[in-house]
Amino acid sequence: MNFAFTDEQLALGAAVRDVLRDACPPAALRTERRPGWRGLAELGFFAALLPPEHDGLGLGLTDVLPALEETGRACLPGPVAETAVAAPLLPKAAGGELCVSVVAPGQAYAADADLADLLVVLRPDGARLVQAAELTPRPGIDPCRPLFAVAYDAYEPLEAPAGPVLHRLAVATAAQLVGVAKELLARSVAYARVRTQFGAPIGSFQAVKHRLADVAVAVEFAAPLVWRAALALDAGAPAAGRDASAAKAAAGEAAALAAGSALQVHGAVGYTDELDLRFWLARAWSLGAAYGTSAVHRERVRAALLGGDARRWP
Amino acid sequence: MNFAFTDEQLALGAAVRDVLRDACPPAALRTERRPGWRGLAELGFFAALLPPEHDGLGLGLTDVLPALEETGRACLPGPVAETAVAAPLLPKAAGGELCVSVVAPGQAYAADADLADLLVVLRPDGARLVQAAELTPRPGIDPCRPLFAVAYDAYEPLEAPAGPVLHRLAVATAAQLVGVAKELLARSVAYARVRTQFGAPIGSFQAVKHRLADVAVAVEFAAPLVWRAALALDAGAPAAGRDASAAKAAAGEAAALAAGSALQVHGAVGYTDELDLRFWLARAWSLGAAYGTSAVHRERVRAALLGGDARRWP
Amino acid sequence: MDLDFSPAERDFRAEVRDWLSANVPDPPLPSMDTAEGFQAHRAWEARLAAARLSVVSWPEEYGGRGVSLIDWLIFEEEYWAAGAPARVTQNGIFLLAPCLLRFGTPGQRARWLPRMASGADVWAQAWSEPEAGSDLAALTSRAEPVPGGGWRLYGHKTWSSRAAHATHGFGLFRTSGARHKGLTYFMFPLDEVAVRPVAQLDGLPGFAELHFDGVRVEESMVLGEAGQGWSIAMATTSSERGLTLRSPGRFLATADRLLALARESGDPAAADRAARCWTEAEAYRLHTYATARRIMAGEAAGAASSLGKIFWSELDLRMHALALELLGERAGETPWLDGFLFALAGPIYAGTNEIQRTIVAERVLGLPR
Amino acid sequence: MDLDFSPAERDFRAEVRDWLSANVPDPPLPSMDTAEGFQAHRAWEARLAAARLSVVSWPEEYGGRGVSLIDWLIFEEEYWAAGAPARVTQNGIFLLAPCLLRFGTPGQRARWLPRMASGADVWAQAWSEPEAGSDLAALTSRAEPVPGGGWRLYGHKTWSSRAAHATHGFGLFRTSGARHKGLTYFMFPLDEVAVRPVAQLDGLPGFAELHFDGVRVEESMVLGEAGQGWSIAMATTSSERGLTLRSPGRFLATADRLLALARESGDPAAADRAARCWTEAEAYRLHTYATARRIMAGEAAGAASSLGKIFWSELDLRMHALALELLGERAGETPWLDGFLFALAGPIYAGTNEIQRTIVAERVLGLPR
Repeated sequence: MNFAFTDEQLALGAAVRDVLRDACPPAALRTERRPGWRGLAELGFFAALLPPEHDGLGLGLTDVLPALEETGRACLPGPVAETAVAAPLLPKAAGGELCVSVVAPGQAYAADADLADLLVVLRPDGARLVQAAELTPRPGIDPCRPLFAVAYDAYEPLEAPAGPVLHRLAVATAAQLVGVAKELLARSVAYARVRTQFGAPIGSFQAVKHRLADVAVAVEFAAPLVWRAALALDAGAPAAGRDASAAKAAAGEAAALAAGSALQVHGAVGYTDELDLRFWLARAWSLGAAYGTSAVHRERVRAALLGGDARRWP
Repeated sequence: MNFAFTDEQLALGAAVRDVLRDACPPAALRTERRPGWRGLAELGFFAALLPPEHDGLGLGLTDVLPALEETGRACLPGPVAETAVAAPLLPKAAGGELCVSVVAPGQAYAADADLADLLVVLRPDGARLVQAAELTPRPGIDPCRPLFAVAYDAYEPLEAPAGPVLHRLAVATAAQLVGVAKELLARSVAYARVRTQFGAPIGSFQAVKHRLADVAVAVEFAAPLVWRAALALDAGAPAAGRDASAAKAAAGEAAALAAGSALQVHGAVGYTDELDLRFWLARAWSLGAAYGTSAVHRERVRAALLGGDARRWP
Repeated sequence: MDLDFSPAERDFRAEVRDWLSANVPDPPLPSMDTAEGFQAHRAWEARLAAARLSVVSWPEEYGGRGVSLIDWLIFEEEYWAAGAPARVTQNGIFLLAPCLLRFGTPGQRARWLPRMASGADVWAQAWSEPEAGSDLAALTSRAEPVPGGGWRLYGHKTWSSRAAHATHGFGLFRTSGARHKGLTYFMFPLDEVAVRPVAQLDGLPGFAELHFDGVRVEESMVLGEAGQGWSIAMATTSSERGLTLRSPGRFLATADRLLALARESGDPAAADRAARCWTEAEAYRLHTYATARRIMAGEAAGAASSLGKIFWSELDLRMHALALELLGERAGETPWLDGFLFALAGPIYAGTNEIQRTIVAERVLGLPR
Repeated sequence: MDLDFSPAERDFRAEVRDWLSANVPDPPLPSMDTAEGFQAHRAWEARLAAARLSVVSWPEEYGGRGVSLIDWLIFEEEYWAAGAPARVTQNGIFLLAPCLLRFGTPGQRARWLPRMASGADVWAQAWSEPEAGSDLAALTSRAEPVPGGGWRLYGHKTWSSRAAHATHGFGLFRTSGARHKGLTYFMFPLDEVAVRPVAQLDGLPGFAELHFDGVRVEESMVLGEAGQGWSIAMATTSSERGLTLRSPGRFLATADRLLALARESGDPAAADRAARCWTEAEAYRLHTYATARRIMAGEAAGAASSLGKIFWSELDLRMHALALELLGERAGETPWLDGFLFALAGPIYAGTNEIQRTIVAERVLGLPR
């Protein structure tokens, strides 16, 4: 029992952070679609989940959690989790090299599909690989994560069952949401230290302090659910799907709380294009909706627990 | 449209307040079972809902709302709402003269049944009048509102259908809960003004201010739901049962919030027999559970609204 | 105590409902923060005004019908239930007009109110400055008297809603050093002000920055007297927080739509949240009937209006957040996404909810400062 | 990162589970706040101690097994899952003992720890005074040195849990005027202290007032040095807020019972609330595994333990409030009512949650004082 990231896991996260600090500064969010992707590919990040014999790092989902969290902190655009998680599904050469977007069951649209070389379509009866599709832009909340309706004729069936892929995508997205929430909190704290009203920094007022403390609590206790879900998926634990839903719901709610609080602390300026804050706000909401909103995942947890599956893992 | 109490309605409330200020001070809660009842009977309060030809005041439930709220503010013990609401059901001479306790459907116990001259048992198939019953004390949360299991052999069927009586009892209890919540808030404010920590009255700290402001908001917006429910019941409006449930749930939650906040503001002392506060805390919880908890009433509102009855009255 | 509408009130409701059902634009107008949408909304205001429905509670001489607050609430219920357009004139009719009616000269009222009622003039508010948000009295924009009459305005206002397209603005400017008593309430045409539109979360310029570099205004553009600005503005924000800015009708309509969405979803926990919101919208409606009655009886709304501001703004946000949870990635195809972005600002504008809670605690409950 | 229990950890869990299933009293013991229940709980502690299960993480010489924090968490999970009695020794073993182990002399440890482990001594905490609750450093109870050695204690402590029946107490007394540095940590026998039991909401004396009128204590009853009391007590409250006072096992057991209750009720909205609570209890368990690992690696829990205090105390209250809503007037026949009354105190004791949020904001997040 060592429920703490190893040095290697942390080192991958730190390497991703270093790449993104240089290659994905906030200014890049206004001009680029995939800043930093080249650097992450060079680190092997997108092939991390591939086995070594397929030129991958042979890692589990757990191993890349700190790295995924860093992509959330940096607000890295593009189908990051999709490309990393889908890699093991793809034909040998494609995994880790090609950009992938995903259409999930019950999800109408594929994010960043216009950037994707391949689409993975998850259906209850299995996964499909789509090479060419007609894309129709659909309105969304996140300017850096555009949505597309997808129509296609030809597809290749994939052997992987759709369920586990979807759970892994939900948990990978939850890890990003933890990073988004932490960055929103950090930006709120930074602003509250310098913004002065009534002759004092607003961060010295109890109402602001306690609101941000609540965000800290929410993030602090969402993260271990995400880590556990990844371990459970990697281990094929019995209630891993339920635990994945618990993780996605908690991370989505923590990020939504962090976003609402960030906006409230910043006031009207947080609402505008003047500050970079809006990118993280939009990401909290767009990833919160991706692969099932918190309401959807809460319902799944409830159905499992009420149905009698209240087993704890470990 | 004049959604404000009339002078007469307010005057009855003021008369009740005057009686209880003298006859039901907090000290009486430690020693007496029915302080102030004689004075209220002399005002005609317990016969308020009886028609004049039965020596009553001929009033509607709406007319006695301010008076019921005052009984909550004073934490008046005894089956107050039960006796007032049940009066019109009873044989002519009994209404307004005799003390009544009620067993509601789905409710296991009768409150204050040992004080009651008569028991009204509400069952889905109709109401019953019970003159003699075997009572077994059951543990409860409110020392001034003891609970009893009831067993009886003989009963007299009453003509009144059980449903409307139950709705009226729920709304009368909700009006008391508004009074309990207001008194809890007033006591919290009074304590926060004088209790000093860190060199300042704790009521000067934003955390305490905002918590009590939240209580004020909850009470302020629960009360009109209670008033509307009483008017709807008096008018026989179509969704009156749903509106009664909305009122009971909102008043119960407002009182629970007021109780939790009062305890938090008072700290450990609020938890003890040293302060009178505990009487109002217990009453908030006991009346919150009476005639359906907030969860039960929320479920009824939800069932009605989801079932399609989203009519607004007026 | 009763909740009975009079025959006249029922007739009025029927008239409003009929007119709206025949006139509400379908499809909905484009966003008022686009140039095209702004003109379309202005044209809608003119149609409303032609039916004498744009400002029903104002005196007839200014374009209203002189009806009671209860009638106004009825109008609002019908307006939002019909899915009618958002009011591009709202800053003027709900914030400035109450002050003009109370503190304006007869000349000011005659000059500005009818044009406001018809949408001929569209007013933007200009309260905040970069360093004066919640702490409004810290503002530094100033007005200097011009020999011979009139003033020149200097300074920098921000988060000015509607200013990107509006014709006029109103706000406070400093005419002496005293923190509160040095402020004066000015109206001004926007054509000489440097307006820099500011994009909001939805990419549209719902805000603007206003830069005043000696903008000349006539003496008649001062509302009340020099130095009275703070007290007039507080009367405004009191009405802003009170009845006029966010009538219950808006939230009733939202609650009905939310209930339909929750019913569709089949998720009972979501249904529970929706049913709570629906009940709370009812509570706000009923509470407002009671408040309207008190105001009609001559009482002031006062600090208690802060209770309402807290309640409706957080209800509105909860409703839209739930809708987004139910819609997922389809939210952008519905009006709920724009509604959510708008609702997010509710706890911030018109005095943040932190300020409101402090007002409730100190002025309603009597807790120490 | 892993969540795998070692074979030794699994064996330990099995041993604890087996012992408890054979030994947990049925029916449950009477309340420890009655004289009869107090003795019954003390006897239970002696049985636990005889099985070397009362203080598993302590060194063997004092009655423990010297096992790791992870093993202690396993013990706690099994203990609460088995429905075993509340710990009448908890103020001693969870608050005083960590200080004795860290700051006590070898003589103090040898004298007090084994008797604490076996329930021979039962310790009451004596922090608060009527005018010093959240503001603990404002306390005025004092100790005066006695010529020739030892001290006399004067003053008035209150809200002292367990003191109605306990044998000993511990708390801070002022030995000089300096606000924090004038405080000294004393242990004392309760037999010469005037103890006035104070009834709680349930009518039982869960609290007592302690009046000290020159109570004589030996020099060896000072923990650490004179003037060190504040820093020692803060180490205590840090462990109180951290791992040791409220281990996850307690909340896991509550969450399981709540889930069963919600399942019975058939109310899907209640089921949603229960499922959230169950998940949050899991989150607290997992979070604690991570914290335990950090502490085992030599890191201090520090201000981050305030995050945990806020989380578990509000979760516990939410769980019990929901149970009461589901049980209605039947709550009094179940352990949920007593549990609710106890849970109500969670956001108050061991530093109110207002204090904890301020600690998180200032010391974890770095917001200005």
